[in-house]
Amino acid sequence: MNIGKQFKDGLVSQNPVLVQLLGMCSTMAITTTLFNGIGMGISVLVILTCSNVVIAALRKVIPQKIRIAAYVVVIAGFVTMVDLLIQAFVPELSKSLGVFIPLIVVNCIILGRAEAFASKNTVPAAAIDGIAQGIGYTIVLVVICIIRELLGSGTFGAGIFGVNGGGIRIIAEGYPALFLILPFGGFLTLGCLIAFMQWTANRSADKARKESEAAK
Amino acid sequence: MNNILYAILVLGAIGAVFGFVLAYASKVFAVKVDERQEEILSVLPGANCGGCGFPGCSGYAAAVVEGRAATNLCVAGGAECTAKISAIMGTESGATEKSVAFVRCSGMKNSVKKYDFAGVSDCLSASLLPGKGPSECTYACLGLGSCVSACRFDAIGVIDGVAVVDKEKCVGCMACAQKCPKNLITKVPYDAKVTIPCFSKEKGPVTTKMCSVGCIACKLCEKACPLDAIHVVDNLAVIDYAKCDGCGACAQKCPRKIIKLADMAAN
Amino acid sequence: MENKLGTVVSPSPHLRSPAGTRNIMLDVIIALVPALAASVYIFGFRALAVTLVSCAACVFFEWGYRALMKKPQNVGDLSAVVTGMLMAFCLPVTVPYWLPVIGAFFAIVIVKQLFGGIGKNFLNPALAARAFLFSWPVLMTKWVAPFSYSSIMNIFGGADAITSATPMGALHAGLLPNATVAQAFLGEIGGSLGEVSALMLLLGGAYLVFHKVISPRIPLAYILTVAVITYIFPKGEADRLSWMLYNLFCGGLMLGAIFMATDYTTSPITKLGQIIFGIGCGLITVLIRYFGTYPEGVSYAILVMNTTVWLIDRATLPRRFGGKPKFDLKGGAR
Amino acid sequence: MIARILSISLGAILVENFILVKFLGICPFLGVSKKTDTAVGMGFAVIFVMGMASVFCWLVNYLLLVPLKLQYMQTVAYILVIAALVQFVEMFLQKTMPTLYQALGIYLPLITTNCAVLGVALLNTQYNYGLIESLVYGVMGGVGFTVAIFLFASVRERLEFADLPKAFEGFPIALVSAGLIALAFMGFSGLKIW
Amino acid sequence: MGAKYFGKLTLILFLISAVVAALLGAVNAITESRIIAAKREKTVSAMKVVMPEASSFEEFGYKGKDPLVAEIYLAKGSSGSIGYVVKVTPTGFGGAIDMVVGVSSAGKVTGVSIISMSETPGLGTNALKDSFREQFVGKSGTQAVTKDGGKINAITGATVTSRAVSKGVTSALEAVAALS
Amino acid sequence: MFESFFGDLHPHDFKEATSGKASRPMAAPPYVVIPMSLHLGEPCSPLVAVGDYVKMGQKIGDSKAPISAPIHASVSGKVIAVEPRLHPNGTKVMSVVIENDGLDTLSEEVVPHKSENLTDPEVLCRIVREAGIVGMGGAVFPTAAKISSSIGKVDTLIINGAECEPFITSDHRLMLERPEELMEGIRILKRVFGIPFAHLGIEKNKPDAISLLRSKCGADIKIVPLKSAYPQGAEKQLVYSVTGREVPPGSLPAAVRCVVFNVFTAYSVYRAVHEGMPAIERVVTVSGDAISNPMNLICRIGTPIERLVEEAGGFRGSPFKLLMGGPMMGSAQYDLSVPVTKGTNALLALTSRRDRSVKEPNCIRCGRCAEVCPMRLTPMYIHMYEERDDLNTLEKLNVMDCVECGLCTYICPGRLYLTQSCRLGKNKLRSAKEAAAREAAAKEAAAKKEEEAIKSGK
Ligand SMILES: Cc1cc2nc3c(=O)[nH]c(=O)nc-3n(C[C@H](O)[C@H](O)[C@H](O)COP(=O)(O)O)c2cc1C
Ligand SMILES: Cc1cc2nc3c(=O)[nH]c(=O)nc-3n(C[C@H](O)[C@H](O)[C@H](O)COP(=O)(O)O)c2cc1C
Ligand SMILES: Cc1cc2nc3c(=O)[nH]c(=O)nc-3n(C[C@H](O)[C@H](O)[C@H](O)COP(=O)(O)O)c2cc1C
Ligand SMILES: Cc1cc2nc3c(=O)[nH]c(=O)nc-3n(C[C@H](O)[C@H](O)[C@H](O)CO)c2cc1C
Ligand code: SF4
Ligand code: SF4
Ligand code: SF4
Ligand code: SF4
Ligand code: FES
Repeated sequence: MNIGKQFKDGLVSQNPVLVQLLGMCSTMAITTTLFNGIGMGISVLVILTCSNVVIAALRKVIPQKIRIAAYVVVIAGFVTMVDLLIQAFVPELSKSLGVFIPLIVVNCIILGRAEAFASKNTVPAAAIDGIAQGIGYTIVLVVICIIRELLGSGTFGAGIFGVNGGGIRIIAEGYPALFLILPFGGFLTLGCLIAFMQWTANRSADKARKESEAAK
Repeated sequence: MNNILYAILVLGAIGAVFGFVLAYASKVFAVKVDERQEEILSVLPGANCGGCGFPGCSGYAAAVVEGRAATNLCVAGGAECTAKISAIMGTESGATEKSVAFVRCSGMKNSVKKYDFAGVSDCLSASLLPGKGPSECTYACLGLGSCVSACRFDAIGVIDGVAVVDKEKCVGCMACAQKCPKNLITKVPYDAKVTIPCFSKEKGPVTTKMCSVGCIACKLCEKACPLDAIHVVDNLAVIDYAKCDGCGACAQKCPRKIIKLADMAAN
Repeated sequence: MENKLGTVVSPSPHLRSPAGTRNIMLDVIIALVPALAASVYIFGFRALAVTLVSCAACVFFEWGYRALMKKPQNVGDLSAVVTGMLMAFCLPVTVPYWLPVIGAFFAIVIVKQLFGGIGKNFLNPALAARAFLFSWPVLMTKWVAPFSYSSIMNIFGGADAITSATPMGALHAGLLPNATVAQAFLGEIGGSLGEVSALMLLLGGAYLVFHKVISPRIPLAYILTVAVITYIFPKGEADRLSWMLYNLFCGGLMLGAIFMATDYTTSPITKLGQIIFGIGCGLITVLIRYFGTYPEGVSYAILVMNTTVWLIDRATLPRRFGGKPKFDLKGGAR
Repeated sequence: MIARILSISLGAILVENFILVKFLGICPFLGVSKKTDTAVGMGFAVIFVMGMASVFCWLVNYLLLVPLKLQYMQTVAYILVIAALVQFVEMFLQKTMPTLYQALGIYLPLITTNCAVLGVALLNTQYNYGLIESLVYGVMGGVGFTVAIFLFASVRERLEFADLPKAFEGFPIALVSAGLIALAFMGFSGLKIW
Repeated sequence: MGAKYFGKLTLILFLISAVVAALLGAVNAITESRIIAAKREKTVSAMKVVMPEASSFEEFGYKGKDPLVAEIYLAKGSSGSIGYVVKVTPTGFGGAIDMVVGVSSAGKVTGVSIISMSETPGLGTNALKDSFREQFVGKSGTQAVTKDGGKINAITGATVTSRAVSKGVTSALEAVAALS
Repeated sequence: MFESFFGDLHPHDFKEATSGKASRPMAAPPYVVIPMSLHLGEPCSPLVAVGDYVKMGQKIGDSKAPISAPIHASVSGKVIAVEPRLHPNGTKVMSVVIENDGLDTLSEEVVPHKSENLTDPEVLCRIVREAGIVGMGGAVFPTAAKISSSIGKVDTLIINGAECEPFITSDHRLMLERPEELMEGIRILKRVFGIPFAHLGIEKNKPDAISLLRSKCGADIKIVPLKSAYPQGAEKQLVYSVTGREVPPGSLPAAVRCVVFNVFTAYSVYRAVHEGMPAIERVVTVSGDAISNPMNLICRIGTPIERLVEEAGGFRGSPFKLLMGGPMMGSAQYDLSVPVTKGTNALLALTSRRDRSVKEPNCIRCGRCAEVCPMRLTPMYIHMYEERDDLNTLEKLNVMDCVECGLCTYICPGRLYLTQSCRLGKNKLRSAKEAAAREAAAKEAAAKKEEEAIKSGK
């Protein structure tokens, strides 16, 4: 087991959003405020880790044919628990994430990791995988949220701080590009983010190649 | 507490029912599938993300087994996954001797130019022009790089008007050769020590007029070779790599100095 | 060594028609001038200023993007100027000058050049930019009455003129506007900068058709569809004919049908396809005007139909010469 | 009733399109849209499953969960129903109707983890739809998905000829295009006929 | 692979489901009351905003036909009933708007508060602002935006939302009027 | 020079430079180069050797292949070389070079066919074949082969006097200067096919030819004025304009019971029958803005084109392109030594002023190419899919139908090389098909071998 590599995978090389392109719906639908992003990110992190652990623990018991059904029940169980807890203790978050909390069940990241990793690895490894992937997810979510909230609403951290939880206003009202918090903006922001990532990857690959050629 | 009991009963019942149904279905509707498909499915991430362009992991697995898809399409699984799939499909390149592409021309800069041309920058297109292209030698490389765009490994480039293969990068897929309208690109062993970059089948005097580095079919090389590895066929010297040991006798004798030795070419 | 003749060899044909991309774009610009003149007459010089800013920004971004990406320059084809003019034409005259600049960035960089530039984009850049500029709905819906805004000072002044209702707002509510049909036709109404004078737009359209820059198929199919539906189903208590006429002359229908639905890159190339495209635009326009939240549907109708162009073209490839009719009763589809 | 059905349909297809407005089912939308033929296949499979899921989940909800006051278990129950249903249908088709399976079945596994399916079940409950309404909403939501993915696939086919910056090749340009299509579809927002 | 296989699959899925259900039941038992309380708290605090003098609210059956009206509460002050609070759900730009309207015994609006809305942020959500909502205080009768000939100044660029809120207030006033 | 409005189907025709001038017979050159391939099909083998003396009209090359036509000496004199020489198609072709003795001694073979039964198709076919007549409209398909393959299958005889390509007026001049002979040639063809009357299609931009021929023709030849629209003279389009019948893709006009001959072909038939003269001469339009004195020249087959340029006063300015044939379908030349062939209807020299190609062609999807394509193809899609080697789609786009008329390229404002894309597409599709056929044959052969091996093993 290589914790470093697992984290690197989760954060960069196998990042669930930017590289594996999983869990697109919530990534685009709810990333309109930092508050949403952090809430969603943490929820997914918790659920992913818990379900990874349970599935890894049960991996020898569950027969192939009812694998999906079984995983789904486990995941859905955790999702519902988190949902109920959020409803009870952070009702504002529940309000703004709406149907996307129960939809974490079908967030491809969770089932994907269950199938790809947890069902083949030990409990501790699965736990670390869950945390690494969850953090990778959360970070990307937060980045998208910050961009969209800033350019779309002109604020930072609405719902977390500021007067009446209105966030810190950075762009005066009437000037932000409203559409960035609409579906259109979700697609556009994520598209540009992935393009940016590919660009940096290409550039570093180019650099590496040039260096190796120069070395020759 | 009743509430929890109901919950257990209801969800448990649903679970049990579906467990039974699925067990039943899996028996009644069992269909034989290629074992490799199952195997591939098991190494795929199972994310069903569709990134491969196929409907889900099993769709992709089936496509690979049926030979409809390459082994490296899974975005989520990455290189690791590709390696495993290749292993299952047994497509790893065997230990055959490596061969690379080689362009049999030293280029238009050495040969007489007939005319300037305008139009699509594409070798096939130019080869369809009157006179089969702007070079006096109708066998010459057109240098428009149709082969270059065919290469997926960035292994071939046009330098000074003639296509040149970088044999370190070349994997010998010969995609470039298919594109060359002049059929200039051929396979040579990776460690070929002697090469002849000419493809002119014109008679000697004609070639002499057209090109300063063309084979004139004088047969001096043929006579010089101690191993009977070089022959002039159709007015063109051709090396038999099975016999050639790279002694370079032919190159020394060639009056036009067109036979290239590997260590010379490196300079 | 060169041959003695020194002629150039190229595949046939060896003649090219005089009309290159630049001439065509120049013709479109010429065709847009009457509408621009009308706009300056109706809304004052600010209309001209907005248009110039928009064009300049489009040209700048077109040039800048290609320079930055080290691609061959082709600002010379003037298509960016057309985009700039058309984008300005669907903004209210009151917009602050930074708005068309943002619009130009969106139109040229994101909608057009990102996909490879002229001929490659799948959405109409000017319209997509207009749709995007509704990110600032307040600025995008500040309308002024005709002739209320004609002092030369307004070029620099802010947009403080009184907001006024546009005829589209009235039509949206099922009422007839309080301008006469003639006023609507000539352009003495409120609305976006370049859309108000149906007469001038039709003049421009006639010029384009006469010069064979556009074929009349799309505009006719589009306008006729709207005319027929609005005539058959008038809204409110309006009488059919005037309801239809207001629907044709108010709002962006003429501008959209003549100059935007006909954009080469984002409309079908087959004859049948162009007719289908025009009818589709007409249907969606009326759908949005009648039942949507927005009073005007032209821009969205064209954008939605833009996304179907590839499908339409593929489904309506012309019957090959000497080929069987596409649908003959015996043979079925070809 | 007919007006109601029409209004639900219009809403699900144009106004509140599952993909372009509601953001449900994006993964298959992005994944299976490289070719129009596969996109349509996927679309039909989604229509089918969304319709089935709507009905079955409605039954489970109103016959089991509501009487026993177990609504909080909706998510778990629904997803279990959907997962099992999809798997069952897949096996069933593969055995009994291989041709249909070739056309539809191969898309099915992808659908279990599709937000649109669970989403439609949850939304049916949230909107208090009756059985028929649920069915209509499910099927029409699927039609909306199909329309979106079909248009998107055709745009992506055209994109094959575009001249893109290297960094935008692949998913980024697909996302930008999807965004632009969503922008075009904003024209339908709030459309109300019936 | 026979009965045993069936039994195994059935049992395992049953067990997993049952365990999950049990856990869920437990979590639900813990959170249920809090969730209800949280929801109620939100409504009550909104009601407090629109009718600050009231000390308690009593559910009051609504028998009218107006679909916009969801619930009516009788507001009780120190000296008995001082008016009503009406929960209305008009439809705005992005869907239903949940709001409460306080109506004094005299049939005048004492306040308007929005519990939840899904309007466009930065546009429709401006209806949450005091400056907009306070326009209704003290009004009675039919409310409409100036564009439609009323007295309410619509939020710029969000006429639809403004209309919806006005309609909600009107419905609330009518519902109360129908009570007495 | 005034050019027509763009978007017009009819390129400005530039014909006025030569249409009003009488054709000028040109003195035979000091030597002629006669390639052994002056027709579509198998090349001929030379029948003479270096040093032989040949007479004018003597057969010097022939082939046994069914699709071929014999070749005759166009001057009298000594054969000075039999070797590959540059042909206008850009390859080296076996040619007979004759030094002209200036006497034009007629061969004994050249005698009028008076006595023979001229309505017998077989007789006529023989005469036409022996005279080496090929399609003079440009396709150079052996006319005898065309006649014998169409006999009995056609009910409409169409004579092609459209001459739709810009600049060219050689057919036009022929019609004005040799109307009687032309009519007689048409009548011979008509009789052979047993058709009561023939159609002669002429573009309306030649009103003088139309009225002259109208006044001369009897009831048996119908003059059909045609819209001046390129490519009105293309076989399928002509058949459609005259009869309203569409020739199905991949078929010849005989499929719709029509047969088409160029006017010069008909005239050549007349000469072969009534004078016994084989095809050794033709009218060539020498024109273009880089030619000092544009004119029509009657010249011998085998005359090097440099003589034609000289005859027309030499170049004016520097020629940018030298074309054999019209500007739409002709091929660019790079060497003045190539000879006039049987299909050479024009020699054009253009200056760069008319070159409107650009460095970076870019399709703007204007759809004009599809609008003008006479075969109703979509050249812009063909271009796109050709670039990506998508042969399946190319086939669906019917690329094989393209007649390479060049109109799409002419009209394209983005300046794409669309016709070239079609050519490439056709080329690729053809080679793919050939490869597939070869593979299939190889497979079959292998299977057979295996079978045999099994059999013999048993
Ligand atoms: C998306 C959208 C597009 C619009 N397009 C136009 C338009 O093209 N022409 C126009 O005159 N008004 C247009 N309007 C502006 C409306 O007509 C504006 O809201 C107007 O003030 C409505 O009239 P009312 O105030 O009487 O409702 C548009 C508004 C929106 C939201
Ligand atoms: C992206 C977008 C979001 C919108 N959101 C709202 C909204 O939340 N509330 C609203 O009343 N109108 C909304 N509108 C509608 C327009 O602003 C509409 O034109 C306006 O309500 C009527 O124009 P007016 O206010 O100028 O009369 C939105 C428009 C767009 C383009
Ligand atoms: C695009 C195109 C244009 C043509 N234009 C003419 C023309 O103007 N005159 C002509 O006689 N033949 C023209 N032809 C050749 C005819 O199609 C046909 O080959 C000829 O008329 C047959 O007569 P022939 O065999 O006697 O030459 C053209 C062909 C093509 C493909
Ligand atoms: C007839 C015609 C109409 C055009 N309409 C538009 C238009 O509506 N919007 C636009 O951005 N460009 C327009 N253009 C310019 C140009 O074609 C456009 O920028 C392309 O879409 C770029 O690929 C038009 C050009 C022509 C010739
Ligand atoms: S195409 Fe293949 S064979 Fe040719 S150079 Fe590239 S790698 Fe080598
Ligand atoms: S090798 Fe062939 S394909 Fe490559 S540039 Fe030369 S001619 Fe073109
Ligand atoms: S060259 Fe071919 S594709 Fe182009 S117009 Fe002519 S027939 Fe059509
Ligand atoms: S290829 Fe040329 S003529 Fe055809 S659509 Fe493109 S720009 Fe227009
Ligand atoms: S996250 Fe919604 S379909 Fe994948």
